[in-house]
Amino acid sequence: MQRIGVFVCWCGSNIAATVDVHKVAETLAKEPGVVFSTNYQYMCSQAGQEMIQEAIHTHKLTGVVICSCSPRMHEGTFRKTCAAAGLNPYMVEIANIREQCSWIHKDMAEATEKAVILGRAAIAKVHLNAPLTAGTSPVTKRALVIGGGIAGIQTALDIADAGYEVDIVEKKPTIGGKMTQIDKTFPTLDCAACILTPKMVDAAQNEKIHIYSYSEVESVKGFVGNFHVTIRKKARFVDETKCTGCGDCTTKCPQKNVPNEFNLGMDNRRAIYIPFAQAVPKIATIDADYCTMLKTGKCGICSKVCAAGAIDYQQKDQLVEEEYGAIVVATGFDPISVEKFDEYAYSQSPDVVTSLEFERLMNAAGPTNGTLLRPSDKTHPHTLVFVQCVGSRCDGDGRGKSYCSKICCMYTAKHAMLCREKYPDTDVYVFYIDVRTPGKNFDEFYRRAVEEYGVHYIKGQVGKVVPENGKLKVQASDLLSNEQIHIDADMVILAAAIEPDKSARPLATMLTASMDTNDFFTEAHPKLRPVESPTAGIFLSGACQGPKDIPETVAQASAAAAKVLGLLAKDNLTCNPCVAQPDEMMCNGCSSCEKVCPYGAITYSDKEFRGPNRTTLIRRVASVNPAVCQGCGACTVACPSGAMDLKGFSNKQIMAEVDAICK
Amino acid sequence: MQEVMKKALELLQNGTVSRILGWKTGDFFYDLTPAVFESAEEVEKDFVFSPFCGANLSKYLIKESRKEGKIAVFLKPCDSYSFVQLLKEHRIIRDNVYVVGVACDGMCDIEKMKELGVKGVTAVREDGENLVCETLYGEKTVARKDALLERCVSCKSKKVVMFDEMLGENGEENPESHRFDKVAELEAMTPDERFAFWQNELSRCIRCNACRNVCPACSCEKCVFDNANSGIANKAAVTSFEEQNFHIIRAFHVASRCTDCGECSRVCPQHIPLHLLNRKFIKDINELYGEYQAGADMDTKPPLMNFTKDDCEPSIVHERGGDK
Amino acid sequence: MQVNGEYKPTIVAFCCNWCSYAGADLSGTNRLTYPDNVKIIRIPCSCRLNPMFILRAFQRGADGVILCGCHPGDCHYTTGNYYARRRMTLLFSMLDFLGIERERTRVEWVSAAEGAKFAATMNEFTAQVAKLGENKRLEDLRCKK
Amino acid sequence: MKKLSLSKLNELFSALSQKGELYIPADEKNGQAKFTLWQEGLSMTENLNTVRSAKDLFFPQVEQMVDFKVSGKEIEIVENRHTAEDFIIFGVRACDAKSFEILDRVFLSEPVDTFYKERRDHATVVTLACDKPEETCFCTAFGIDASNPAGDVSAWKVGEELYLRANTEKGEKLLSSLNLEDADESAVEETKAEIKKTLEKLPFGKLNLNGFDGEHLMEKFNRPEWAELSEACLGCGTCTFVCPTCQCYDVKDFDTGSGVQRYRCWDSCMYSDFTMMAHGTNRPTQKERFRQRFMHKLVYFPSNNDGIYGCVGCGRCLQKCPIHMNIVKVAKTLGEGEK
Amino acid sequence: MNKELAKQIQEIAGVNPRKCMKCGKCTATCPAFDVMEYHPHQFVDMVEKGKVEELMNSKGIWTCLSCMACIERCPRSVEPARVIEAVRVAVARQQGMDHLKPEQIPALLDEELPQQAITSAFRKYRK
Repeated sequence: MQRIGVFVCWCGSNIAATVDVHKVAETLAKEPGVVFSTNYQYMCSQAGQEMIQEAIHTHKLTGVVICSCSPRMHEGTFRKTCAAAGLNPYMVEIANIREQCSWIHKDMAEATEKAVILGRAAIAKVHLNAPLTAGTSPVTKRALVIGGGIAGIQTALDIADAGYEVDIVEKKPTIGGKMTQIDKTFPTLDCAACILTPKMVDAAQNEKIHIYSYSEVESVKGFVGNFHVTIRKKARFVDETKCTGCGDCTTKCPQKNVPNEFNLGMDNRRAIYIPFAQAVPKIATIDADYCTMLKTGKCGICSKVCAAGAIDYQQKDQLVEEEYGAIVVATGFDPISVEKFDEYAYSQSPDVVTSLEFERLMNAAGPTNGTLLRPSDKTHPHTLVFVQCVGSRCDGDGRGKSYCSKICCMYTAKHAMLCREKYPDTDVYVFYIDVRTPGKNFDEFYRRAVEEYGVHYIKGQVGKVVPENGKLKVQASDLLSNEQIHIDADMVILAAAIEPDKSARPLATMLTASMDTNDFFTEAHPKLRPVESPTAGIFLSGACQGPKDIPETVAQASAAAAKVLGLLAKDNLTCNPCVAQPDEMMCNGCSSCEKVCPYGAITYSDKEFRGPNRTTLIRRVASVNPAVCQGCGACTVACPSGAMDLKGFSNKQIMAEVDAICK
Repeated sequence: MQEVMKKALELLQNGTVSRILGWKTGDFFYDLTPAVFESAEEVEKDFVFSPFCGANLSKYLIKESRKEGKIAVFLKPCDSYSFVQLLKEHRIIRDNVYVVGVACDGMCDIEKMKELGVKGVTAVREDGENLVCETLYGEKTVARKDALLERCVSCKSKKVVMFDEMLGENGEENPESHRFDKVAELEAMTPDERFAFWQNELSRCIRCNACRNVCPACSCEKCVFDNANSGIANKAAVTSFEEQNFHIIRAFHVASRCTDCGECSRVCPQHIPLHLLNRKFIKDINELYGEYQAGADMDTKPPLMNFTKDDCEPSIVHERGGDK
Repeated sequence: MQVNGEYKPTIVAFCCNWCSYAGADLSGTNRLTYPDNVKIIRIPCSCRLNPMFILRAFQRGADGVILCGCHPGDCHYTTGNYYARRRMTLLFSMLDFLGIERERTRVEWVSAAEGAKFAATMNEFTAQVAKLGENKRLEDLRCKK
Repeated sequence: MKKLSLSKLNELFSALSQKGELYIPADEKNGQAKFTLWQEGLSMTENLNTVRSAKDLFFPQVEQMVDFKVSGKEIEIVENRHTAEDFIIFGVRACDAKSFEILDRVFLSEPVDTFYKERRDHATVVTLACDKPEETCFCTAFGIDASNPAGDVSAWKVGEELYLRANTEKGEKLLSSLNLEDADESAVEETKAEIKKTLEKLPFGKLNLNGFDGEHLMEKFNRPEWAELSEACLGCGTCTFVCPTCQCYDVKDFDTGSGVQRYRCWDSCMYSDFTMMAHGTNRPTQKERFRQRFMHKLVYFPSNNDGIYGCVGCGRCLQKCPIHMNIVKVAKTLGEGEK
Repeated sequence: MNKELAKQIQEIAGVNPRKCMKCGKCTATCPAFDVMEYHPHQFVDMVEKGKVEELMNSKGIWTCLSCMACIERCPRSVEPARVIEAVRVAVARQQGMDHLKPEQIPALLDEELPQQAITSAFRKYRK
C-alpha cells in the first residue's frame, strides 16, 4: 500500500474562490492510502514546495497528489520538488482543479465535489504508479532551418556563430524572403536591402551554414535530437557548382514575357533568371513553365551563351537525406489575396494596389525604378488613399482573418510619410479603424506622419472604390464628423492582411507540430515558451508563429537560436520514461504493435523461454527501444493480448481513474 | 475422400513429412477429432475425411509447427485463410508445414440435423444429395444442404489460398455468398429490437470459452480475460454487462484479423450466432475502408493497423443510422 | 443522478495530452463553462484509448464517453488519431449493432487552440446524453450506488 | 400412484406453481432446452434433455457470497446470501436426478456447503422417465435406470396420460396436496419395458468401466495415451459447464467502486488458471488438466465415494465437445473393454 | 434608455451589436447616407447602448433602402441592415396596423427585387 500525501493548492483565490479547498483536503484525507492531506495558498511557491518536501520526509510518503493547476503548467515543477526530497518524480500526480474545475464552475458545492472526484482519480492512479527512470538518447549536433527569410537567416547565423552546423532550406532560388521586397523599414527609414543583404552574404559565406536554395522539405522522421529529414532539391537546370552568376544567360534568353514575381508581376523577367541583383546564392534558375527548350526541346540559347557550361537541361530533382538534432520553422507570411474584397476594385483597376506592391513601386529596383507612377498610365498620382485593415479583424464574414495583422499601421504610416516627403504635391489620406503603434518610437513615427508630413488620417472606413474616367471614386465615412466623404483618388493602396505561408500546413503535419485555426504555429506556452513548438525539438522563428515586424522577427529568431543551442549543447537527451513496454511472457509476436508504431521503435527477436515440464520454448517476442519510443500508446491498443502496456499510463492506471470518476 | 487418406499415407511413406494433422474417426460418423498421425498404421486405422470434418486445423499448427520434423496438414478453403492469417502474424513456422489443400463442398453439422428432428442417430451414409441416417428409432433421410454448417451455407470462398499441393480442383471466391444478409437484417432493425435480440442471445452464454479457444485469431499466449492483471479478467459473466463486454472485446480483438471461418458459432454449445459480431466488423470494414479479407494474402495491412488520411469520422455511425 | 428533476449524467472525457487536454485547459483559462459532470482523463494520445476503457466507464456508471484528440493530420505522434479514428468508428458501430444508444459515445477533434470548441462540445454532449437519461444497456448493477 | 391427462399438464404446472417457483425444461428461442421458471403459457420441451443440467438450480454458475462495504478507510461486512423459498423442478431426467446424489456427497458432507444445502432443502424434484434416449446416453453404464428415475416424485408419460409416483415424504406431500386421480402402479410397466428395450440398444450402454478404481490409480494416471487423448483438447470449459456432476468453483472478489462483492462461480479443471497458486500451476499443460478431469470422474471420485463414479452418463459432453473428445472415448482407450 | 426593448430588438435581429468595432464601413457604403439622420454605425451603437426609443421615433429607419450593402461589407457580422429591420419590426409590432394591403401593391414589383426589400417596403408604407 502506498503512503500518499495530498496537497490542495488555493492558487490564491483562483481555486479557493470556487472550490472549498479545506473540504477537499479533509475529504481526500479519508481515502485509503492517504496518510497526509493539507492545503496551502500557493503550492508552487518556495514555501509550498518546502511543505511538500517536509511531508515526504515526515510521513514517509511514497506517492504525492497535488490538486492544483493543469499538469501542463506545473507537473514538471512538482516532480522536481519531490525528486529533491528523494521521491521518484513519477510518483507525483496532478489533479487539475483549476483549469478544469474552479475556472469553469461557478457553484461552490459542485466545484468542490468535482475537485474531490478529480483528487480521488489522481489518488487511484498514484496507487498504481511505479518509480520510473528516464533513459537517454544522443543528440545530432546539427540544426535545420526551414525558410530563408530574415528570421531563418538570423537563426542560422546565431547557431553557426556558436559553432554548430546549420542548414537552411529555402523554396525560392534565393534566400532573403519578404524583406528583400521591402523598400525602407520603419521607424528608422533605413533601406531594407542595405541591412539585409550583408546578412545574406554572411550566411552564404559562413562555413557552418549550408544553404539548400530552391529546395523543399520532403519528409521528416524521428524525434528531438534525432530527426531524419529528406530534402528535395528542385531541378533548376543550372549546375550550381559551375554557375558564376554572371547573368549573361538572363539577358540573352528570348522568352521575355515571364511575370516577375519579385516585383509582384508588375514587370517581366526572362525564363532563365536571377531573382534580383543581390540574390544569394547568385545562381541562375530556369523557370520550367516558361523555358522553350524544356517545353519544346528547341532553343538552347542560354546553354550557348554560358561560358561556364553550367546549363543542364537534363537536371532532375534530387533527394538529399540529412540528420538533425533540432528543426527551426521560419516559413514566414504572405499577404492575403484581396480579390474577395472587390468593393475596393483591386481587380478592376491597376491603380488599386496592395501595400507590398506599393513598396515595389517606391523601390529603386522596382518596376518604375523608384519613381512613383500610376500603374495604369504611368503618370504621377496626386491623391492617394490608403485603406487599413483589409481582411484583418474580420469576424464571421468568411472573407478575412479574425486577427490584427500588426504591421500595417506602421508600414502605412511609412508609405504615407515617404510619399509626402518625396512628392509634397500629393494629398494622402489614410482611413483607419484604430491606429495601433505600440513599439519603440512607433507612435512618434505615426505622429510625425500626421504633424510634420500632413497626412490626412481619417477615422472611418472606405465603403467602395469605383474606377471612373481614369479616377478612383472613393466613398468613405468619417466617423468623427459623422460624414460620408467622396474622394477622387489617383491611387488606392490596400493594407492587406497577412497570413502564414501556404507551405506551413503540410510542413506542420510532417513535423507533427500543432497549429492554430489560422495556420500559425502554436507555441509550447504563449508566455513562457514562445519560440518552441509543443513538439520537442521543433522551434519557431518569425511570422510563422504570428504577425511580426522585422525587429520582433529578428529578436525571436535569435531567441529560437538560443533554444536550439541549449539543445545542441547537450550530448544526450533524457528520454521520456513513459514508454511502451511489452510483457514478454504474454507477447504473441504477432507484429500488430510494430505495424502501428509511428517511430519504428518496436523490433522482434526469437527468445528462449522456459516451457512447462522443464522444456525450452522459442518464442518471437517484441521489444521496445525506449530511446525511440515516444509513448503515444498506439501499440497498447493494437496488442490483442494486452502484453504491451504504457508506463505512466498503464491500462490499470487509466481504469483506476475511470473507476474513481464513475463511482 | 479416399484420395485424402491416400495422400496422407503417401506423404508419410515418401518421407515428405513425419506427421500428419488430420481428422480421426470417432464412435459415430460425426464425432471426429483433430489428431496427429505419426505412422501409416495409424492413418489406415483412424484417418478420416468426411462431410463432418468441420473442425479448422490451422490453429493446431501454432504448436505443431514448433515441434521437431515437418507436419502435413489438410486445409479446407476456409481453413486456409486462417492459416495465412496466422502466418502473417508469425504464429506458424511455414517451413515445418506441408499444406495439402482439399476442395470442399460444405461440411455438415450434427446439431443442425438434430434440430431437424433426427434423434438417436448412430450412423450415416451419403446417398447423392442426401444423408441417410440410422437411428435408434429407425432410418431418416436429410437433404445434405439442410444439414450444412452455417458458415457453409453462406460460404465466402472455395479457394484454398495457400498450399503446397492441391487435392481436387481449387475453387473460386464467392462474392455472392450473402453472408452479410443477417447482419444487414439486424442493422435494419431499431436499436431496441437489436438490443432485445442480443440480450436474448448473449444471456445464454455460459462463458465456456469454446468460441475463444477454437478461434484461430484468439491465439494469445494469455487472454486478457484470463489474466488477473489485465483488470478485466473474469471467469463467469456475473451480469449482462460482462456478457456483452466479453463478446465485444473479443470481437474487437479479432477485428480485421478474423477470417470469418465460423468456428466460434460451430462450437458454441448454446448456439449463439457469434459469427454475426465478427461479420459486422467485416462488413463495416468493407464498407468504410474498402474490401478486405483477412488471410487472403500475406501483405495487405489489416485495416485496424492501417489508415488513410481521409477516413470517415466516427460520426458516420450516427449518420448511417439515420433516425431509426 | 437526478438534480432538480433533471437527469445529471456522468460523462467521461478522454483527452489527448497535446491538443485536447490543452484545449480543455484553454477553455478553463478563458472561463468558458461546461457542466461539472464532465470529468477529464488525460491520455498521451487518442490512440491510447482502449475500447476496454470505454466499456469500463459504462460499467462503472458513466452515461456518456467522449474521446477528444488532435485534429487528423495534427497528431503529436503523427498518426495516432488516425488509428483512433478507425478503432472508434468500428467500436461505436459495434455498440450500435448491439442496440446500445449511439448518442452515448462520441469522438471530437479539439486542438490546443480550441478552448471554445471544447466547452461547446462538452455542453452539447452533456445535453445529448442527459436527454437519453441513465445508461441502462451497458450498466452493471453491482456498481450502482 | 397418481395420474393426470397430459392435456391437463398446464393445469398441473399452474397448481404446482402455487406451491413455489416451478422450473420446467422448456425450449429457448434457439430450439434448445433449459430449465426455465414456469409462467402461464410456457410448455415443456420436446428435447430429451436440457443443454445445461438441473444442477444449476442448486449450484448456480454465479452465487453471491458476501459483500464488503468500503467507506473511506472503513470496511463493513454485509451478508447478502440468497435465501431460498420452496421450489419445484419438474421433468428432471434420471441421469440428472442421480447427479444430485453425487453433488450431495460433495456439498453436504462436512464442511457443509450452506449455500447448496439451502437450495437443496427447499427443492422438490419431479423426475420424468426417458421415452426417447439419444445415442449419446449411457446412464445404464452407471446403473441408472432411465425407465424408473429417482427424485421425490417420478413421472411417466404413457399415451395421453401422465403418471406420478411419490418416492419420498416430500414427494408424498406434494402429490397429496394436488387434486389428482389415483392410479395403479402397473399402468407404467409396459412403458418401462419399452424404455428398457431402447436402453438395451444404446451404443455405449454397456461401457466397460472395469479397472477404473482406486486400486488402479497409478496405473491409469501414468498411461501414455493421455498425451494423444488430450492432444486436440481446446481447453475450453464446455464439458465442465454442461456436466451435471462437475462441482468446482472459484471464489472471486469484485470491486464495485464502493465496496467488494465476493462471489463464487463455476471453474473448470480444463482452464489453465484452474487452482492457480502463487508458484504457478501444478498442471502445466493441457494433458495434465485433461487427465485431471477424467481421473476425477472415473478414479478419484469412486475411490473416495464407495465406488460411485462422478459421471451419470447424460451424454451432454459427448454432444457439446467442440472436438468430440469425451469420457466414453477416454474410458474405452484406457479401460479393459472393447477399444 | 430601454434595455428590455433593446434586448428584444437584438433578438429579432439575431446579431450581436457588441461585435461592432466602429470601423464605419457600413456608413461608408450606405447609399442612403444623406437622407438618414442616424447612420448605420450609429444604429448599431444606439441599439447597443439601449437608445432604441429615439431610434424608433426617427424617420431614418424608414429611409434605409434595405439594399444590404452594409450586411455585405461589415467585417464583424454585425450587419446593420438587420438591426434596422429589427427596429422597424419593433415599431410595427407596437402599432399593429397595416396601412398598405398586399393587394394594393401593383404588379410593378420587380421580380428580381430581394424579398427583404419587398418586406421593407410594406413596413415603410404603412407609416
